Amino acid sequence: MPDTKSKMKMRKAVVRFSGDSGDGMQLTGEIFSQSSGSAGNDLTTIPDFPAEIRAPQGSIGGVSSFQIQIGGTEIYTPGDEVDVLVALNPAALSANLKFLKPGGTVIADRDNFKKKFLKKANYDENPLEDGSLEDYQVLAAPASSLTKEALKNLGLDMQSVTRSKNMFALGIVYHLFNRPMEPTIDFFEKKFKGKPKVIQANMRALKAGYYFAETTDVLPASIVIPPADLPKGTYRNINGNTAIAWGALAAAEKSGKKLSLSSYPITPASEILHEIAARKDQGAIVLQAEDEIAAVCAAIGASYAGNLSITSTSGPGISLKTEAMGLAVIAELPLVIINVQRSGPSTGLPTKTEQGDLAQALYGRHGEAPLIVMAASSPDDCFFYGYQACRVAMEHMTPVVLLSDSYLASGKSPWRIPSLDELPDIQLPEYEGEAEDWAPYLRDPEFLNRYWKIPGEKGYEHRIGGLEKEDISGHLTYDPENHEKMVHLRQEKIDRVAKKLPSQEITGAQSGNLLVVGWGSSYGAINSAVIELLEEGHENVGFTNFNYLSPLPENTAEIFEKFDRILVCELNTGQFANYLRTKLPMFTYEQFNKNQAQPFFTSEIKSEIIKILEA
Amino acid sequence: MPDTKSKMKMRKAVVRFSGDSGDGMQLTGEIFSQSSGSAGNDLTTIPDFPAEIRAPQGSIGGVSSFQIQIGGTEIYTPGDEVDVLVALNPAALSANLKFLKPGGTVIADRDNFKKKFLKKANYDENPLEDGSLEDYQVLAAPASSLTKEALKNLGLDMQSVTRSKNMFALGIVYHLFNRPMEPTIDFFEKKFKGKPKVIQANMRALKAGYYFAETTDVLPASIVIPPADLPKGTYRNINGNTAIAWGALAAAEKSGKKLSLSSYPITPASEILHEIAARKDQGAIVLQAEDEIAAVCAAIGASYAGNLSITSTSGPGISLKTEAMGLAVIAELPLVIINVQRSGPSTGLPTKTEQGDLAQALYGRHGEAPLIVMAASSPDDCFFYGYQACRVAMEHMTPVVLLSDSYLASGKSPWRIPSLDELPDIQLPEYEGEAEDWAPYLRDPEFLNRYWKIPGEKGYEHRIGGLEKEDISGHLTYDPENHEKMVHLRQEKIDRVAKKLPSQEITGAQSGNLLVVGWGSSYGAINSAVIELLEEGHENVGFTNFNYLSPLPENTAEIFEKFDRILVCELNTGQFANYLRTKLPMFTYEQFNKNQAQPFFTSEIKSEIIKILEA
Amino acid sequence: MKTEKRKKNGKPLSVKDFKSDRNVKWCPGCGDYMILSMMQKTFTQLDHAKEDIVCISGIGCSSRLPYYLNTYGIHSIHGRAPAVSTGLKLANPDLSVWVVSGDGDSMAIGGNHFIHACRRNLDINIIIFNNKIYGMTKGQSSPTTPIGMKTKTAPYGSYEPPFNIGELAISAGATFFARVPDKSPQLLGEVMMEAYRHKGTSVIEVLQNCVIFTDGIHEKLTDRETKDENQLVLTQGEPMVFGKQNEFGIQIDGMKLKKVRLEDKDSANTLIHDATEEETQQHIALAKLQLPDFPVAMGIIRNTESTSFEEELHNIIEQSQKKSSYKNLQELFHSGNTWEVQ
Amino acid sequence: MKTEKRKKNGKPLSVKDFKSDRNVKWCPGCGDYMILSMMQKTFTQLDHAKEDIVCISGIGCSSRLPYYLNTYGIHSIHGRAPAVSTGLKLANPDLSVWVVSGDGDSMAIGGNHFIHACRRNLDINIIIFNNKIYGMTKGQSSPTTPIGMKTKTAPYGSYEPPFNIGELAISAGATFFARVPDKSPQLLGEVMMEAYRHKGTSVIEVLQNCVIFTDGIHEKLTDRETKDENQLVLTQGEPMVFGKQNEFGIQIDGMKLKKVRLEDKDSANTLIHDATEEETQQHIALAKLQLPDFPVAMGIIRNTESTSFEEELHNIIEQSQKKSSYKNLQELFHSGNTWEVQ
Ligand SMILES: Cc1ncc(C[n+]2csc(CCOP(=O)(O)OP(=O)(O)O)c2C)c(N)n1
Ligand SMILES: Cc1ncc(C[n+]2csc(CCOP(=O)(O)OP(=O)(O)O)c2C)c(N)n1
Ligand code: SF4
Ligand code: SF4
Ligand SMILES: [Mg+2]
Ligand SMILES: [Mg+2]
Repeated sequence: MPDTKSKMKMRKAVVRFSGDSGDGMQLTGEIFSQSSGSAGNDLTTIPDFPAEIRAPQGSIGGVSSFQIQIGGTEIYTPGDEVDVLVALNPAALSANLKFLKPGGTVIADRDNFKKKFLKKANYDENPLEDGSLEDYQVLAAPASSLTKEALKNLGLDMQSVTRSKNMFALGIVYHLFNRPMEPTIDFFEKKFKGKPKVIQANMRALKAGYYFAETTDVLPASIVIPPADLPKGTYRNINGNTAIAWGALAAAEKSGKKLSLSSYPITPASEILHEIAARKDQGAIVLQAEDEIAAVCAAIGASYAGNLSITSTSGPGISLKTEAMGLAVIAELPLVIINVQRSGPSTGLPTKTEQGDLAQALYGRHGEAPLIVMAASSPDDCFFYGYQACRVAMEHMTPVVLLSDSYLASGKSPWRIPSLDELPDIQLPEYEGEAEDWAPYLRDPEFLNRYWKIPGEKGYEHRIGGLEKEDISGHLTYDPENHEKMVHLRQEKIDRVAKKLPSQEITGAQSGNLLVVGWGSSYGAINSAVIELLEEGHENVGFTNFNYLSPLPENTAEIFEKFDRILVCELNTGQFANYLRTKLPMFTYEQFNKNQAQPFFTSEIKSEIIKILEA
Repeated sequence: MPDTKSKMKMRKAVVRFSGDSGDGMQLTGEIFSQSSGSAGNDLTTIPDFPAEIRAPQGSIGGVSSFQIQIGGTEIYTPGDEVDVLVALNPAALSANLKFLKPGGTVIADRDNFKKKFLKKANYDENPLEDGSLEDYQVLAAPASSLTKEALKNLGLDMQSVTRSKNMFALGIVYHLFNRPMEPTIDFFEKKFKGKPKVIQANMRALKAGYYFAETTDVLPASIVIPPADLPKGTYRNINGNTAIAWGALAAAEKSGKKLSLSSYPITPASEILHEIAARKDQGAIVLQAEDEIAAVCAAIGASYAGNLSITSTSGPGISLKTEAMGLAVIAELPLVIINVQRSGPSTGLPTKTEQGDLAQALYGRHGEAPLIVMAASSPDDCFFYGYQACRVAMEHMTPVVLLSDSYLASGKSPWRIPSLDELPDIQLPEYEGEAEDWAPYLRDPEFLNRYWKIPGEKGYEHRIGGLEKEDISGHLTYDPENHEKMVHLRQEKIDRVAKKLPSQEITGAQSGNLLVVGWGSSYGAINSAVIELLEEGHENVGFTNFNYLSPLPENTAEIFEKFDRILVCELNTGQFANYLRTKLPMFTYEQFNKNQAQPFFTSEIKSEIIKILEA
Repeated sequence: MKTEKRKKNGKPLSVKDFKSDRNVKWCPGCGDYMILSMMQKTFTQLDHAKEDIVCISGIGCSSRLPYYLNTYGIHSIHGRAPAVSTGLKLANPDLSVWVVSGDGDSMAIGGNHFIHACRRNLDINIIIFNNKIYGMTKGQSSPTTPIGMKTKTAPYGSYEPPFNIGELAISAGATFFARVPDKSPQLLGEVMMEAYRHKGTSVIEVLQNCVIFTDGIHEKLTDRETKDENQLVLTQGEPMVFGKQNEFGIQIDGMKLKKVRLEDKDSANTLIHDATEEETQQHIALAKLQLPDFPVAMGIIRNTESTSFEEELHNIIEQSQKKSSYKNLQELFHSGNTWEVQ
Repeated sequence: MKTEKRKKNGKPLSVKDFKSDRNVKWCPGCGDYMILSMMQKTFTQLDHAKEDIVCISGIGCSSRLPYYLNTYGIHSIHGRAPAVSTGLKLANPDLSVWVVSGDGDSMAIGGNHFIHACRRNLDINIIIFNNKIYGMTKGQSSPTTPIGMKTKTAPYGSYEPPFNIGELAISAGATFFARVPDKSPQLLGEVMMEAYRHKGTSVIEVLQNCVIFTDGIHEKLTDRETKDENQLVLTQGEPMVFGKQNEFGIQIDGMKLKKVRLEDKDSANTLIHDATEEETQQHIALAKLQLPDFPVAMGIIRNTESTSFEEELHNIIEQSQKKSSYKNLQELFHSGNTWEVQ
């Protein structure tokens, strides 16, 4: 291809595809992600679609968007501000212009900016023509008509033709980013196998867009993002829900256990259930329970039966599981409870994100019922923490709450596919003594976990339940001292897990003025902010992000001591900060909180840090 | 009656009645409480009966006990150590001797200390005869045979005769404490109206015991407890559960609202449901729901309908109510949730006490779902806090969690019966503007509560629900800023309730070395301990007990500042201490915790305080 | 009493009075629209005033309905609408209470509250939008999803035997059960009005089309071509006949029902529908008729008389108030053993 | 396969093998003792080895049972035993799973799990100890408490219509339902054994006497004097007759049952019991027979064939494994679009 434009090198760029719900923006975005991954870029993506199942066409409520940040450097968020906005109709422009950087590029389908649609988007005038976009670079392409032209004679129905304009837009973006079209055309051939017309349509539209961009002069320069320096291996894009599901499947395989999942559907956790339901083809045993209580109880049954047993849900579902989680704690059964947090309280904002369920994970049960709490911090590391949650649950005979959230669940990032060998070993709590010496609550002397004896094992028949029990024998008892012992023992068992956890690490300054603290999914935004600040010369700032919350890593206090000030950033009113105040009350914690049901922006964190540093 | 014994004046004394479950020890204890109340003593009582519905006769597991502390001074607990132990059989002696003070008095039914029963209590020898009780004063009365004698010719069946020996034992205790028998005989006449034989039997047995004690020389001196200096008024004994039920009935009457109770039975909260179910005769609307979820949901329905609506349960039930409590928070409906805490986790020790559900009350819901948390501190003040919980819920349009516990629920203390006039006014959140200006989430500018408009009011039709809503209009919205506003607003509404709460007060030193902090039902033991310490010259110690936990009273920090050290005592692993660390992180909190599923002993608290003072 | 007063004072209400100011956000073509519209229409005919109507829902596409209805209403939590309405109706029996729910909401998570509402026989009206799928959460199986159907949670086809809502409701004690397709607005209106008139728990199953996830699932029943043969529309006191020319009838055969092609001689044996019959067997048998061997019964299958739960409760309250030893709270407080401290 | 292996290796088991070392703590005279003892007896006859038996309960007096049975067992939480057992049985279909529950545990808080267990038809055995009261919490009404009975929560007499457990179970899909008084140990043993043999959810309602709170509540049915007249003991393939001299019989009358005094001529019309009949009407009608107009049906009322839920699921797992595009996890992980970073 002759190269007629000048090239502009950028370290990273943010692209947002937007259009009507029927315009296929999610697929368009996915294809662009794949092509970016193949090009060696690091990336993070996030979809943004209407809460309604099907919103009215052309309305602002019906806009569906997909945002991606790609980079020749490591990418931790889908980006605050957008460099390139694709807007297939006026509603999409209206809803998304606020995200565009000054000077950023708009790629619009001029054909759709007609009266009817302008009105639905509350435009009196056509923004492509009234000068209101003069701070941006605008490529108003006749996407619909050129697509129609390109697809004529194919014998496709009108609707299919119209729908293909998303590929025209993608073609423009490909040209803008100097992307080869071949891998994508290969992809069309795979995806639409047996439907040659559809393959043709997509391909022609893509090419038409590409060549249109090439021949137009509106875009001043094409952008080159060099490949990022990522570890070697095979990669794919993955979202947090799939990654957790796969992590659990991997843990089952590695431990030689069958996987049982019992769940009830709920946004944004349902996809874990969908994925594992489809993974019956890998031997997964799945129950769609009648409600969340049944789900967690069935999971307890499956755990007692000796399977790796998990249950996945979101806030309202967790609230319902509370009672049974207490049973798993006192019975000391391995169980993974996945909470893909959404914005609360109550039904709240069910499609939006928040880190609002930490306190509940820590304290939500009646009585003293300690368990493990951990949190994933990126879509791809959901795989690892999904795996870890299963591992810790089984090795330590304890329920584990794994916190993810809406942002991680639907966002995607590249995941290096590990081989099973790479994953940490899972040492099941096997009893090795004589059958006569065994008892249901006999414990490992080091980690205090009991052993996992399951129905079918002769000579180990035993009963468990929710009543207080004598240590070792497991017999019911009202003895006051025994209860005190058991309360402490159950806590101590959790605390000792810390011995196995990796040390908490710091990015940036290893000691100094300010330690920024995050947990779970706030990682991306804070990490980006701190890296940028370091690059800008703020050498005094360190960042540490917690994945293990209960227990905390053993060196937590050690790290905190090295800094003058500690700033805890989280998407709630300060639940982790409060937890730290109870665990390590000798430090003072400052807070930066956001309760907008959406993730942190890197810029917000940056300016908060600067404010503190300059204060 | 000729007075043949010397009299010993005591400020307070502890009596424990014990026998087989069938021996009527609870009734015996109740009658003694009433007579003590009538004698002007202050008192606190506690029953202690088997977890089984009916344990085998004569077994240690089947012992039923009733403990009472009476005093000529204010009495805050049923007492640590027992002065007088009534033991009607060997099992009762075996189970209860550990509570008896050195030198204390044992009153035993000699007739029951025969082979069969000795064996059931694991005695090889008869302890009344083998010298093992030589450190105590023992009155081994032939209670069964003398009762039989006294009741002969009455024409009662053997079982009824045998059962009357409890009144014989009570007669001995009456003589020991110089109690008049007449009021009790009057009571028999009232209670057993229409059953003259039963009246006779009880009376004769009581008198027989009394005169037996008078003519025996074994008891060295009879005890006189002067009347306590209590506020004037009419008193009765009341347990915590009845007191809460009556508090709610009073709040309904005072506010002019109907009372709706929706509950599901659970130990130790069931009695609140029983009492209000019987109070249909006062117009109470009661639903025994199919489960705790239905109970709280029905309560939400009743609240929306405009009734004073409450739901009562214990730990496992609260765990189930979690989700719906979040709905009440976001919908901003008045609702009282009573948690009569029992010992956890899970089914735990269902008949035993603990303060283990505070953290759950504060943080147990998904998302940010703040509500009011308060706790009663004595059986009788359960009335006031029951009333207050209803008042605050209605005045501030918010769910209120009222924490009681097994200890308060079954313990009794004298309650001065108030007139309705004495109770604080309840100002319902009445909207006073124009109908056109009203909106579902329009708020009181001072306290931020919305107004309570109910079905049937024309022109105020509106919908509420669990989705996030725009302030004032109540319309659903995903707007990020609105969510942030609402999160803060819901918290601020709770915080502002503090403006209406009484100031937190200190017993003992108003400033100084050590402030002992308690909450809820630990009040009695800590208060007794601190009073004794003050009397013993430890002038530097103050005590403050919290009934209002969320929000904390406004002057909390002010109080804490006045002391060098703060010691938080509670029946859990430190939930209130941790909460204080999050709310007032500038102070250092030491902890004294007990996890034995039983209340603090005064002596434990005392020695802990002394240890700290001397350290 | 109250009802009459209201009727007299109020001016006649129109459908517009029951439209809220919120935009209806269901998918274009969704069967929910028709149900909403028939509720609005029905409400104009009630004896209750607008402000005495309360609509309570759980969570789901269907459960969004209260927002679109200008009455009092609660959009509660998933599965709990019957429980919420129980508390509300007991608290104020004068209200007309309508529960709106989905097949997932009422048969999965809400199953317990549903059967207990039926058992208690509270005077409420429960409308279940049965699209045989979880619409709102995008296509998972529900307890009414037919065997073999592929869903997001049953990617290899559903293998769970579904509930028959009518059978479950009647066995749990429901005194009124009706079934109507969303495509039969007139029947729906009639049934709603009867449910309103019926004292006790009324359950209406609406066969509702979800254009996104189960489009056409009720087609065989609602299609113009096939509906006469596939629907057995029941009318009180009328014989159970169906087919384009009413050429088929339902008769009994032991304790089962059989479908017969009517010849003159056996039309005498054709069952006459009696929804008011105490015994449940026949109603259950009707509720269970299924394609392809039988037509599906529509209309009011069961409609029996009995005291409502709230009446029972409020009667007891009244009785016990009359007989109580305590005239008021003070007497209660002072009952039993008290003493004076001077 | 597994079962046979075990049977061969093991020595015959005795009741003692199934007694745990814990003291049984029910009230002296409680009906629960007999149920425990019949379970222990039945377990000696199973094809399953002792270590392959699991007993799961909720909370209540009845639910203490697993502690007294020397098998694997879970004393779970109130109402949830069917849910726990669903997870367990799916995880390991080779186990013999017995759920023990009370009328409160399974009909009140556990109602939803109960009906869903019946619907799914998991191969488990659910024994409900129906003493028509909450025993453990000391005497509150349960959903089977008869109208008029005074309880702690119904001090003026119960006014809630009770559930009929059999009717609810069968309508929810139960393929096996039996009813037995605790005072008929032999019948109980037989029924337990049949429940064990039956593939799918088996529900056994035991009419259990609580000596403390409902003593004598089943007396009319169990009393020597009256039991022949008041019990209709059903036997597969036998006519439904009862009375001291079998002088009464059950016949049909439309879709209802009627009780007749047998004269020679009409004994031909007496119904023959067929528990294996697919249709539910007759079984429901039998389950609903009540005093004083009818005797109460005892024994196995329903016992029909169908695939169990765990079989269905594990079949699908097997099928989908065979047909899967991914031989193993690595293939799954590498499916779709991947790229290499060198
Ligand atoms: C406790 C809880 N669990 C799960 C959900 C998620 N959820 C919302 S609606 C729904 C199912 C809706 O299905 P249905 O009742 O059939 O209504 P439809 O959308 O089909 O009208 C589910 C599972 C929830 N909101 N709350
Ligand atoms: C969540 C929860 N709610 C309430 C209770 C209290 N509770 C324990 S057993 C029981 C009822 C028992 O009745 P039933 O099932 O009939 O058994 P029975 O004791 O009569 O055998 C109740 C309400 C509990 N343990 N957990
Ligand atoms: S998803 Fe289905 S049920 Fe929900 S609104 Fe759309 S069409 Fe209606
Ligand atoms: S209370 Fe009743 S059911 Fe419970 S053990 Fe005693 S007799 Fe049995
Ligand atoms: Mg549905
Ligand atoms: Mg019972």
